[in-house]
Amino acid sequence: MSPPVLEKTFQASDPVLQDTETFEVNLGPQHPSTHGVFRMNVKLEGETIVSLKPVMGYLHRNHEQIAENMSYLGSMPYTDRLDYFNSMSNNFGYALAVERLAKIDVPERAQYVRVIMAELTRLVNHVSVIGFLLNDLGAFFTPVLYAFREREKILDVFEEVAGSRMMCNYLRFGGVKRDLTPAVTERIKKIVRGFPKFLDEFEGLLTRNEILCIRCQKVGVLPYDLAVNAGITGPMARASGVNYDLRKVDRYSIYDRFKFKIPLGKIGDVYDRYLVRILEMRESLKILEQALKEIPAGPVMNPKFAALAKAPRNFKPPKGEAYGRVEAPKGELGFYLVSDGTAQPWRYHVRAPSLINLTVLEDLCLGHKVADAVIILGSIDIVLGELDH
Amino acid sequence: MTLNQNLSTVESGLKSELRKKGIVIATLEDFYNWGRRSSIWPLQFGLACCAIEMIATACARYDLARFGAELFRASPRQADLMIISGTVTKKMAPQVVRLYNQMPEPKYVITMGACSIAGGPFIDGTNVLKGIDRYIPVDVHLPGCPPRPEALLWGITELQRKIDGQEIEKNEWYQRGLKREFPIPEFGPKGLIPKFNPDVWRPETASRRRERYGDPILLGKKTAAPKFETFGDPNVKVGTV
Amino acid sequence: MNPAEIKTKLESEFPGIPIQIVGEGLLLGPEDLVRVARFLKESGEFKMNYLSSITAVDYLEHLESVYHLYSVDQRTGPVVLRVRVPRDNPRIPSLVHLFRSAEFQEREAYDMMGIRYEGHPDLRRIFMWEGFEGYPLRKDYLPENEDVLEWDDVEWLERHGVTVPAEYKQYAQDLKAAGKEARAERPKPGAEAV
Amino acid sequence: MLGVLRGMGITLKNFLASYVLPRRPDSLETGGIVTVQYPEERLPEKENFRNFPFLVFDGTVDNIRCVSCDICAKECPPKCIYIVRDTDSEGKPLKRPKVFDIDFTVCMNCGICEEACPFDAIFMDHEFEIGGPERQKSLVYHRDDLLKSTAHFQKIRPTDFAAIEERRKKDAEKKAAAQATVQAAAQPKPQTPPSPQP
Repeated sequence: MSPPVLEKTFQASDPVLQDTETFEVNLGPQHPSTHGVFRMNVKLEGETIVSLKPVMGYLHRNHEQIAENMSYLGSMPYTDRLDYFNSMSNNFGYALAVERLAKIDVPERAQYVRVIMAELTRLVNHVSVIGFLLNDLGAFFTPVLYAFREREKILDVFEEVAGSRMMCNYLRFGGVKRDLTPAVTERIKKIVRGFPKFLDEFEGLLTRNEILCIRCQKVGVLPYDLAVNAGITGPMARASGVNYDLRKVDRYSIYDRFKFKIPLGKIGDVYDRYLVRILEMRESLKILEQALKEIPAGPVMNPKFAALAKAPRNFKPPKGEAYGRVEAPKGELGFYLVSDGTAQPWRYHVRAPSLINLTVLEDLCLGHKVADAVIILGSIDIVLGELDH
Repeated sequence: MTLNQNLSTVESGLKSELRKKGIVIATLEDFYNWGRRSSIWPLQFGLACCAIEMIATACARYDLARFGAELFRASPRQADLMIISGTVTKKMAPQVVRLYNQMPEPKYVITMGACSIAGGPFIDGTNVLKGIDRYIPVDVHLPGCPPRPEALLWGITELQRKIDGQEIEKNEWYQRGLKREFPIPEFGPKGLIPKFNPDVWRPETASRRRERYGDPILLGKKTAAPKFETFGDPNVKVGTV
Repeated sequence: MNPAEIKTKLESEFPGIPIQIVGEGLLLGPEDLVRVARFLKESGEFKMNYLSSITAVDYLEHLESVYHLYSVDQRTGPVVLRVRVPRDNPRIPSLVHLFRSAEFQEREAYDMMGIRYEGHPDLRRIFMWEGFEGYPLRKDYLPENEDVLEWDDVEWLERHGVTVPAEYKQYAQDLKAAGKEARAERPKPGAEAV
Repeated sequence: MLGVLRGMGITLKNFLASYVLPRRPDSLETGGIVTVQYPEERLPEKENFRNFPFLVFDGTVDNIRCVSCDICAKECPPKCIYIVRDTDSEGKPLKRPKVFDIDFTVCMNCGICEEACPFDAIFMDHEFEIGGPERQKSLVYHRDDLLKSTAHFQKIRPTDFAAIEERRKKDAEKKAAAQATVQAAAQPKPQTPPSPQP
């Protein structure tokens, strides 16, 4: 970008310059506050934003192109790398789409294991996002340290169960890869029991903090109509009062068995988004408690498809199309698959919540100061791997 | 210069003999290297998945600060280590090279994760650069997808070992005619121009992967599209599932 | 509601509209897309006010754009709409003025498949850079071969003071003389494909 | 003002509690996790942790389990495995690999090779201290670098090892029984390898 050229030079006789000129600032792609390699072209009038154009693609890894040349199971580890905070829920969405395509049933215990893992992932995501949001606000690293301390505990569980801290590759079509051992179940129970204490502490640190309130309240207000029209999903939409949670709407997997509430915001500002995430974590803990209590014994893999999981090249779903969507922590994560009856999908499309939630970034930022753009972006909760797929 | 190679003029046997007697001798070089390796300032620069593990490494449990490298600088002008953590895409590669050029000497590069080394699992992607060492030299390659935080710590100790072997007289950044700024690639109609910098990297003569599967792996046999009219049951109930 | 019922509803609303049931979706002509989408969004019966996903699919003979519509208020859906356009001149009216969520997804489909959404306020490439040629998700797209230098690269490198080894230079010159581009190869016939 | 002070109080409490709480890097207490002093101290290894693959041999190095059937190479999502079947002096293919290379610069630790292998020959290792200055020389692992004994496998993953050994024993018994019946019935057929190397 060429530097802005000032047309008239400042003269000593000039009165104090009241009329500032519009100038462009380039935030990113290497910028500590953009959560990765994301770029914003911001036009400023003084410090007020008059136009903001997001520029993405700096992490476009041709996920769809690669998946269309690969066996169905081969794409499973790649979905981990979409939204790398939440590999389990990405797995869940993809497995759901393929199971719908090939009409595979999932045994009871596996459903429970999936729900447990998906909700643990939600905890991981929300807690880290709040940490990063505070980082953007200027609370340098203390909330992130606390958040990552809790995250590590859950990652230990993932590592023990799935084999990797972040890239779990755990779900299989028709079940999950490995059963939960009693030791792991105990560990998860302990984490679930201890988590509310941490949340109380975290909230004590943040929720009533005056600086946080002043910086976040009435900033980046997203009205209900715009949220629906722009296809905003996840905690961001619910902060604006859109009562649309796929766990309640689609009732996929076994979410209809659990009692939990959907927290809704009233105003739709950054503070509401923060609160909705905190409340959602508490609801997730409720689901986890119920699931851990009710989890039945039994197989974790549909015996008909257990052998197919070992030979992905022989897995050829019938011709057809399927659109599977789950409530990922960031919003509605959808997978659109077209099968032509061979071992590779003909079309594989990801409906990435990060990308579509970003549509309203400009609307939210207009009229705010440039420092607010950073926290608005932080509250939208983007992950570049998913945004750019 | 290989790792672990101590080029100090005092014999290491003599040194340890003296140390037993309570005499610690150190050359100026030792001090110099000790200072340098104990305060590596990395660039705060995350690209993809590995960046999260990099943050985890800096957090309480793994605590990068124990190695004197916790001070992540957001500006390349203040950093001397670049941890390339994640996939470098072609759209991002010019910026990475530019950041490298802006870093002051001495500068080191760790490629963290398979993607930044050679494209990793995304090697078949059109927009994925097959290894950042096509444009800039790399000191330590750290494979894994992503490497554990401990692996990153190990990589940093490996880099420290490399720094230990440096000699003031022979340091590259004090030499005349040193070329450590590399031309920044540009966007072309098909990809980056140039595709690689032959000063830094040369392709292998034969790639077994390409011979066998083609490059990239493409739908070798698929030529006919599925006919949608013939499949799918029209009576399928569309509604909430 | 199954596709057949939606089809009859739409036919009674717009007499003479060509609609065909394909799979789980309704195949429309490009010219009917906007009015059907508006009707689905605004009629009290459907209230499909949430456009979840737009996908483009390459079927070799034609390109297809697939829309998944849901209703947030009634919690129903999806209604799947399809529009087919020829490969050489793919033009579909844009839905951005009805659904803001189409904004980035249409740009994505344009970037990856080359479908031009007419009426889109800002139809640029979203992931690849401006000036990139070709559409990477089309089935006939071949990426460049990244291990050989072409003449453009050689010229560029020499302009920037890098000496190019003679054999690379020779190869690039030969390529240019033959009028070829260094594209990726499909696997050899004997080799195993995936 | 009150909220800020309260937050500071919590930070102080955390700071003080770090001296009181049981100090373990894998503690489950709120705020109980402390730093693992990595090169000296290590986190308890998770049995299922997967990093890079290795090849198993029974007893001696010659006795590789891998029969070079090429299944893992085909199933590998990023195609980082390269196998060439060994031949004897007359050029007859043998049931073991001559070349077995894994490109660690492409491998993504997904573990699909381990799942797909029908001969229990390839498993995921726990070793993560891998790296080097040269990507081709130090990061493409060849057959001899990858070979590790069953004892190593037993050490890192005792549960899986026990299950797999039991299954292998049963399979061997079944096979022996089947062979016995076949031998009793007629001349044994020469076995064909599962899939010939292209």
